[in-house]
Amino acid sequence: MAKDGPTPLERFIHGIIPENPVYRQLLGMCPTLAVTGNMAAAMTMSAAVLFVMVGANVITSLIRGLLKPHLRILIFTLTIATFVTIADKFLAAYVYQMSKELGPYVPLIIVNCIIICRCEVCASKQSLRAAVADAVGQSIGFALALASIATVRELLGSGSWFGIELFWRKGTPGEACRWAIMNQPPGAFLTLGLLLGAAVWIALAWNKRTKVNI
Amino acid sequence: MKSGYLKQAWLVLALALCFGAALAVVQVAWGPKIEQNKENDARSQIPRLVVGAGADLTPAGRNVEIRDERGLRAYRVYRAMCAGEGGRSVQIGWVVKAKGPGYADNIELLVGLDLKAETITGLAVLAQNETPGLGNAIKAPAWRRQFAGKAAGGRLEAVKGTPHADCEIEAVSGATISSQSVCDIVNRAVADFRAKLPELRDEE
Amino acid sequence: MELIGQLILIAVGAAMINNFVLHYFVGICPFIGVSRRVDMAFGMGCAVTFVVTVAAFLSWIFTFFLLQPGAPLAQWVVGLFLPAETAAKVDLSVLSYIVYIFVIASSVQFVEMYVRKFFPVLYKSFGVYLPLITTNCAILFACLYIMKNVVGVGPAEQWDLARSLVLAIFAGVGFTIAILIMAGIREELDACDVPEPLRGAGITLIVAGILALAFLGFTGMDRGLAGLFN
Amino acid sequence: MAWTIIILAAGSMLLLAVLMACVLGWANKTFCVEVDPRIERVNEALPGANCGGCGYIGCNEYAEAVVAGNAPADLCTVGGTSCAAALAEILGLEMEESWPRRPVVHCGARTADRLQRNEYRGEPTCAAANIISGVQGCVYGCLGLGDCRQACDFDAIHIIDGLAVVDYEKCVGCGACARVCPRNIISMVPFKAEQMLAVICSNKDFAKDVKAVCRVGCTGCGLCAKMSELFTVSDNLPAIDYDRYDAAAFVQDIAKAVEKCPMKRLFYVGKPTDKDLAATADEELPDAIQADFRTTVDKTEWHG
Amino acid sequence: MVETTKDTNEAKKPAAAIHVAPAPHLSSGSTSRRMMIDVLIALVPVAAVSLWIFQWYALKQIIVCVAGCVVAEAVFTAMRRRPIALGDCSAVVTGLILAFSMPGTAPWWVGAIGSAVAIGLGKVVFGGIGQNIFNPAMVGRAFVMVAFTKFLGAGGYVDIHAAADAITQATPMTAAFKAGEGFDLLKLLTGQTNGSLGETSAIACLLGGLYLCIRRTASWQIPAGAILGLLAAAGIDNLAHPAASWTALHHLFGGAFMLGAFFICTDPVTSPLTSKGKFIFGLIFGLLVMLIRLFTNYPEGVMFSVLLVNAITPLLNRWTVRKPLGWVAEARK
Amino acid sequence: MTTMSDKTSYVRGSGSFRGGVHPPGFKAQAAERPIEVAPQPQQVNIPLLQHTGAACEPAVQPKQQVRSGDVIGDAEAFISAPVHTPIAGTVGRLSVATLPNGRHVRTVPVRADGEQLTGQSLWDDIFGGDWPTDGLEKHDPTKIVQATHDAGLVGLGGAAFPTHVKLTFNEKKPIDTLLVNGCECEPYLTADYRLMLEAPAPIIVGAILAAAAVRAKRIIIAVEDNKPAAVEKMRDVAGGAGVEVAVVKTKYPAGSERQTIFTVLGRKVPVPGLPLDVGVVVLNVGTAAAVARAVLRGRPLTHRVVTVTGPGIREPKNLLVPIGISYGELIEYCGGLTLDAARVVAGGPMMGFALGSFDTPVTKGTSGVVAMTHRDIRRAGETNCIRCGRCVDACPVNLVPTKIALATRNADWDLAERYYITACNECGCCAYVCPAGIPLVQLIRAGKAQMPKE
Ligand SMILES: Cc1cc2nc3c(=O)[nH]c(=O)nc-3n(C[C@@H](O)[C@H](O)[C@H](O)COP(=O)(O)O)c2cc1C
Ligand SMILES: Cc1cc2nc3c(=O)[nH]c(=O)nc-3n(C[C@H](O)[C@H](O)[C@H](O)COP(=O)(O)O)c2cc1C
Ligand SMILES: Cc1cc2nc3c(=O)[nH]c(=O)nc-3n(C[C@H](O)[C@H](O)[C@H](O)COP(=O)(O)O)c2cc1C
Ligand SMILES: Cc1cc2nc3c(=O)[nH]c(=O)nc-3n(C[C@H](O)[C@H](O)[C@H](O)CO)c2cc1C
Ligand code: SF4
Ligand code: SF4
Ligand code: SF4
Ligand code: SF4
Ligand code: FES
Repeated sequence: MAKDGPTPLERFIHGIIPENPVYRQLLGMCPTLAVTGNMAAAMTMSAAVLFVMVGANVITSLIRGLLKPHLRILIFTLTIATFVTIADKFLAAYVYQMSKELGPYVPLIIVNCIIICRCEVCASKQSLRAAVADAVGQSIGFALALASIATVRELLGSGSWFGIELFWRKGTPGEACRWAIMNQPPGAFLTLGLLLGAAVWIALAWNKRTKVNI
Repeated sequence: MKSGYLKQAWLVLALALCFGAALAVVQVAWGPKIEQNKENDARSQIPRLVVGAGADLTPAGRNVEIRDERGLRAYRVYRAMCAGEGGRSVQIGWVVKAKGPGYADNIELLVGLDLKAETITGLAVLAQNETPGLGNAIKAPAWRRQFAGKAAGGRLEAVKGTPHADCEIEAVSGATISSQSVCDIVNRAVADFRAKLPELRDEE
Repeated sequence: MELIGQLILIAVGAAMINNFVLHYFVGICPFIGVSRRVDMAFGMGCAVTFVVTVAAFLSWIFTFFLLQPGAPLAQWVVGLFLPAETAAKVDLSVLSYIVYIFVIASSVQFVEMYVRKFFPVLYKSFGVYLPLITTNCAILFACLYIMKNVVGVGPAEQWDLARSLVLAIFAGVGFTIAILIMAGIREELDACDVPEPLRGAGITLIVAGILALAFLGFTGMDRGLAGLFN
Repeated sequence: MAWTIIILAAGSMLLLAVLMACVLGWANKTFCVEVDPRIERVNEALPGANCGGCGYIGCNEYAEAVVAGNAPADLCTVGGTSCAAALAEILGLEMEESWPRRPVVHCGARTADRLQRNEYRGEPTCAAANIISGVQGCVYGCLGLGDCRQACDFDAIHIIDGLAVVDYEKCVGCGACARVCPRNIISMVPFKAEQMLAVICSNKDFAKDVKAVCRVGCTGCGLCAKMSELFTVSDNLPAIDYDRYDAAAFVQDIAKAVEKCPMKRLFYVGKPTDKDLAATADEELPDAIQADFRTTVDKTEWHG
Repeated sequence: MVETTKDTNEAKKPAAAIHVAPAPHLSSGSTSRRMMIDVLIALVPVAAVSLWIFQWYALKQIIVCVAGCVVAEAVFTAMRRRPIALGDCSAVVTGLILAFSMPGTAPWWVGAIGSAVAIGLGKVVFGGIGQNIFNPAMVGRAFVMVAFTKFLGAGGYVDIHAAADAITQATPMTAAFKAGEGFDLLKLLTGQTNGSLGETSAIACLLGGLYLCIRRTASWQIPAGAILGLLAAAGIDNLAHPAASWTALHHLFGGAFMLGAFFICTDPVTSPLTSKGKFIFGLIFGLLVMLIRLFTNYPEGVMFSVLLVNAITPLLNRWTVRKPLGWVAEARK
Repeated sequence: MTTMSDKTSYVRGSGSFRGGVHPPGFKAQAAERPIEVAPQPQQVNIPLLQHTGAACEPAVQPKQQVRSGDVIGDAEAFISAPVHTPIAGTVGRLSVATLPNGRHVRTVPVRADGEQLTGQSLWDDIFGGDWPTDGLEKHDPTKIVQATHDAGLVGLGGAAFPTHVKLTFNEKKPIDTLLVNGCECEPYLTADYRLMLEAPAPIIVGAILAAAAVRAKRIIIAVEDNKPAAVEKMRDVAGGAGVEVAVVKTKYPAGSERQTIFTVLGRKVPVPGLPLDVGVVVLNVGTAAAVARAVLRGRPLTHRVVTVTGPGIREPKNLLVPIGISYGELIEYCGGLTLDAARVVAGGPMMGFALGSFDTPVTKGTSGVVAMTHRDIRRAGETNCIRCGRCVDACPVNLVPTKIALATRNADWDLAERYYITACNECGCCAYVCPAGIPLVQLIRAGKAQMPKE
């Protein structure tokens, strides 16, 4: 810890690939599995996470001098819960259909480990700038991960992307070729499992080539 | 002693206060809009549920409750109102909210009926959790449209392939169970409602 | 009889058909993290069952008396100052998330300290997991599930405390079953030549996928069984 | 109306917070369990590799043992001296000077040097082959099946032509290889210099029996002991007294012993010198990394 | 002296090199490969009935699935840079079982995807033969069943215009549960009904199954437990509904139960190690099949039950370990 | 004690045990070959450690002259046994040998020199002549024990545990039954069988003496039912002496003492524990005969019966051989190896050890030499365990060998112990049946050796 920490820019970049919250840190798996049935839901979720993460990191960073060790987790959760409620109500007020689809998974952001983890690891120790950069980086990493999973699931499961039907259209005989499993829990687990494997494989290959530990 | 704990936790207290207030503000600001959304969502179904456009739903004075050997069944009932002559709104039909088991989970429906509850005027699916790609096709307007115009007295039946009789509904292919479930829910709700219709009429 | 039927519906639904982990995807973190050894998994399962029950109990109380629109307690307080009509419309449900998380966190911490002090043996076997799950989605999800069935539903369908507790306990049982099975499998996999990149979380997720596939076999069983009682 | 809700909401939250703060604060006092805070600090000072090199199950276990006074502070080889110093500081201990320990394989026979070898059909590990007689004539020497290579987490020991060879550049001295070798021919030697003299044979038999099984084995002739008092021969095998070892002070004795040894069993081992490096500069390094077919070592950590 | 002993040593050695190895120096001669071939032999009657009833529908499905599994095995193991061991024939067994669990009407690509999933997700990700937790064929079938319900649901089994007679009727299980019809037991035994390719004839399954048990390739405890469990549950159901036309025997011989109990549950890899565990495994399987048949939306529960009991197999293994002969627990301390 | 000829009336146990395997016996090859006295070797190498326990210290100097039966190595420790030279001759310089079981021990070479007992006279000295059965009970127990100790007697059944230790009376653990183990369940081996046929008297006499030493009231000789001739013979001889004969079902490892005791008496020897704990002492038939010789004739253990057999041997034989002779000489005497011989095993094929060098000396524990061809040792190429559970069914002590073996491979000692690795008696049944060709016993043995000791 004595060393100079990474710069805000590095933090931003780290969050996206090298320390991707889903693929590298295995954080926040629940929403990752639950809302990646289609791209629209996944992206809405990512936006909500971005909002909550930035909000919570900002507040935590601001009050970091006042934190008491044994109460800090409580304070993080309270802060996060507040922002989540705001996000939830916002969705309900302005994108009602999506809010209905995401259902309880928006409030579950409260207990999403990514956010607590970032508050704990970064925001409670860093300046505002670093905290914001970190939050945005991590959120983009999260969004990328969700997007990759949702793309696979939506393409195979419905032949569409962001709801735009590309193949296996409704009403054609090809509709029977849709992989309905992708819209269901097993599909979510299997897709994430395989993509995770692929991500680790790439990371291993990368490590071997560059001989650098990420 | 106690104040010691409180002093330690002053930040928590302060934040609790602020957050409570902030959330209340959110509620005050967006609450009505959210309510509106919910209402609109339910209402957006109505024109298709009842004959005639521009109808509006008003909750009936009372709900229908039926208790028999199968237990207590409760339906929320709405009156479908339409602007009639002279700006007076007149009732043009009924809407019954019904719930029952589907393939995977409960299915929640709105069933539209004409004023005398003799004909089904339409059907809407409020909530369902059927298999995507199979059972959830019961949401499709084209499929639901089959119900419009069916006699409310008969027993609807989901069949595979083209329906022959009047009381038959073509099942969603690969999801006969879901389709039959919808029929069953409608059948029961309509029957229960018709049994209580005189009482509701009396209220007016 | 009818109540039993309903409780069975809820119980079987929560434990098997709509298993929290395999159907709703909640509690994945402990499911992946603490499923390496069967004994640890069992400890975790017990801890989750316990906490989810406590949380359900408290959250039902709070929701019913304080948070739901027109909750008695809120109504009474406001009624002290304002006319009854206004009071009847009071809706604090916006606070529900923050209240739940607050209540869960505090009560779990309390229980943890209590157990640690007075039942050190118990603490050693499963108490250590308690703090890990305060902020776990399964717990909050159970609260939200209960809230969904308390707030904004007609009186005939509104859940009472019994139903909430049954849901919670069986959700915990379902979690325990799932994590026990997973731990058994992972102990077995320790000796298997799983591809390097899939070791750990990857293979766990794939096994979870196949388990979810197997659990689909229970679809509709809740009603089938409840039918025995009606 | 709006204000009512705001005040009510804020009020309820405050009340709740006060209630919880009091209950938890009280509980914290009443149910307090004493834990030695030093354990926490020791834990933080340890590298957390959980490699078991210290002989305990994991870092945490070691931390408890250190604090309880059951273990010395310098057992962690991964953390090295800085870690030991940190622990000593936390515990208020005095540190003795300690040398880094590195493994030495006391066998020098390549495949062709070993006699009376038979084809072996069984589990290809040293531990398993060690309980079978007749795999090779010498019952002391390296079996070359690479249990030590498997055990090394740092890819620092390899089997080259049937013999385990330590890569001192990579070795961190964790001792895993020494613990796992079923023939106990790896010893952890205090490296007082970059390169240390070592006896590269373990055969304790009589000269004639050694010659029957090995082309290069030490015959226990005792010439080295005659050259320098650093060497003592017992059981037909010399040993070096590393407590007194000092390459500079004994430089001539050592040179003589090395020269006289008829079987040439005295070697300097350790990091290659610049000269060695220059000599082998254009040789390709063997690619020793091989797929691990058997174990699933699950390294996932829980983050929730 | 050293030299002379060496010489005599060499002299006594026969031409072939003497080698050393651990005891025992004898072996029973059974091999994994031989076990797989036994299964193939036992499946001959099932295949014969299947080809007789479903004609080229069966042929097509068998070719697609077996070829699919063999190719998948080769490709995936090659991707893992492991030796490709097609010689053990386990991929062929998986392909056959998969084919026998599918309807003849399913398009060829469903079989192909099923095979790829069976071998890929069911076997190779766990490390290949012997290491999988779930029955590969059932993983493959479950995947395609959930993915392409249209072709594998009850509707998928019926094709009015099919060339094979059996395919034009509803499957017995569907008929029983949808319409409450009874069924001629004899037909269930001989197999002149619609259904998955390998499930129709109970006799063929029994024949092959007994061969497996006699050869000790399959453990008799599993089918015994399964039949007991199923009959117990079905018997209770019979007592509760004495009028029902679908009796316990129908449950026993109908659907895929026989195929499942004798060929699928007995997969050594995914069943418990101990005999007690095997019996309990079978028992739970039988009970689960009935639970699913009676109380869920599915007419048949063999596939799901197999996957579910596979999942608890490691726990069964753990819980059925016996104490060694004469073990004294206290003496350990 | 009365003699009973009805098998069931005295077999208290089930006559069999759970688990075990049925390897083909292959005994026909050597079963009908009477015991021959092996020719006098030029030199013997006498290992100073041939038993379980502490090694001996050499008691002779190089160039010293010794007579047949002289002490070569002294045993100081209690669990140890002295060694004697089987031939007269000159002592050479100390050397070493690696025994087939992996022990690396010092050996004392003795070069033949002077007058020797050979052929029939040797046989007469060891097994022949009269063996009086009267008054044996009156022998002083401590004298019997002392005689067995001085004779360097160790178990000839394989484990080579010093016999005097077994026979020492222990107040706390009284012995009620002496079990003489004539099962010889290993395939190929026929040494015990031949001994029972050709020298039944010393076996019975030795058994009665041993029983007197431990004050056991019952003496039972257990024989597998695939050796009817031996059963008959033993019944004939035992009848008059009050010794019972129990016929047990042929199954490997019926001769393993835990299994034998369970089979015959229905008692379970505790693990960890010894037959002593259930009031039984088990002696191999050869050991019993050696007890008789030691006590009545005061002769040390210098020779034993060894079966040299197997498809890789040209002329299978049962030989009475001097201890310390090299395996190579025995094989030579039996016509040498055939061309397709691929492995030579010291002991039986199930538990024996492959020989690495033919110079290795025969020890007191060597019961046979089996030369096997490529065809005999063929086994399944190793694949992954297919979890078939056959090893579990085969294990006579109820273990789960596959789990233990895999735990050993992964160096997971906790797991290995949870599956009771220490209870394994290394019989090899599991590896025998494994269709995946996994060297289960070797892994288990290696695991026991590697396990961190508390
Ligand atoms: C994964 C899966 C999901 C299913 N989902 C539904 C569903 O949502 N609705 C339904 O009615 N049947 C569903 N089924 C069951 C049907 O496919 C079942 O076989 C049913 O009887 C369909 O009959 P049909 O082909 O005659 O319409 C599902 C089956 C599976 C395997
Ligand atoms: C080995 C095997 C396992 C099967 N498992 C199931 C199963 O678990 N669930 C199922 O619905 N059908 C299963 N089937 C297919 C059914 O036995 C049968 O064809 C059924 O009547 C079709 O049911 P459906 O309407 O659900 O598709 C299986 C078939 C075989 C050969
Ligand atoms: C697997 C196994 C098989 C054995 N088979 C025999 C046998 O066939 N005959 C025999 O005398 N001893 C056999 N033994 C040795 C006996 O357990 C026991 O040690 C011996 O009979 C004791 O007699 P001893 O001390 O005279 O050798 C076997 C041991 C084991 C572990
Ligand atoms: C008796 C027996 C039954 C088998 N049943 C199946 C089966 O149902 N499905 C399958 O994929 N493989 C089966 N196999 C083959 C093999 O065990 C399987 O492919 C392994 O699971 C691969 O590791 C069976 C093998 C045997 C010996
Ligand atoms: S040093 Fe030891 S462990 Fe390493 S290969 Fe040689 S014998 Fe095996
Ligand atoms: S060679 Fe490897 S295992 Fe041995 S001490 Fe060095 S780092 Fe440790
Ligand atoms: S060797 Fe051990 S594990 Fe194997 S069968 Fe014999 S006793 Fe059981
Ligand atoms: S016999 Fe072999 S393949 Fe079968 S379970 Fe045992 S170790 Fe595995
Ligand atoms: S994100 Fe659900 S438990 Fe962690």
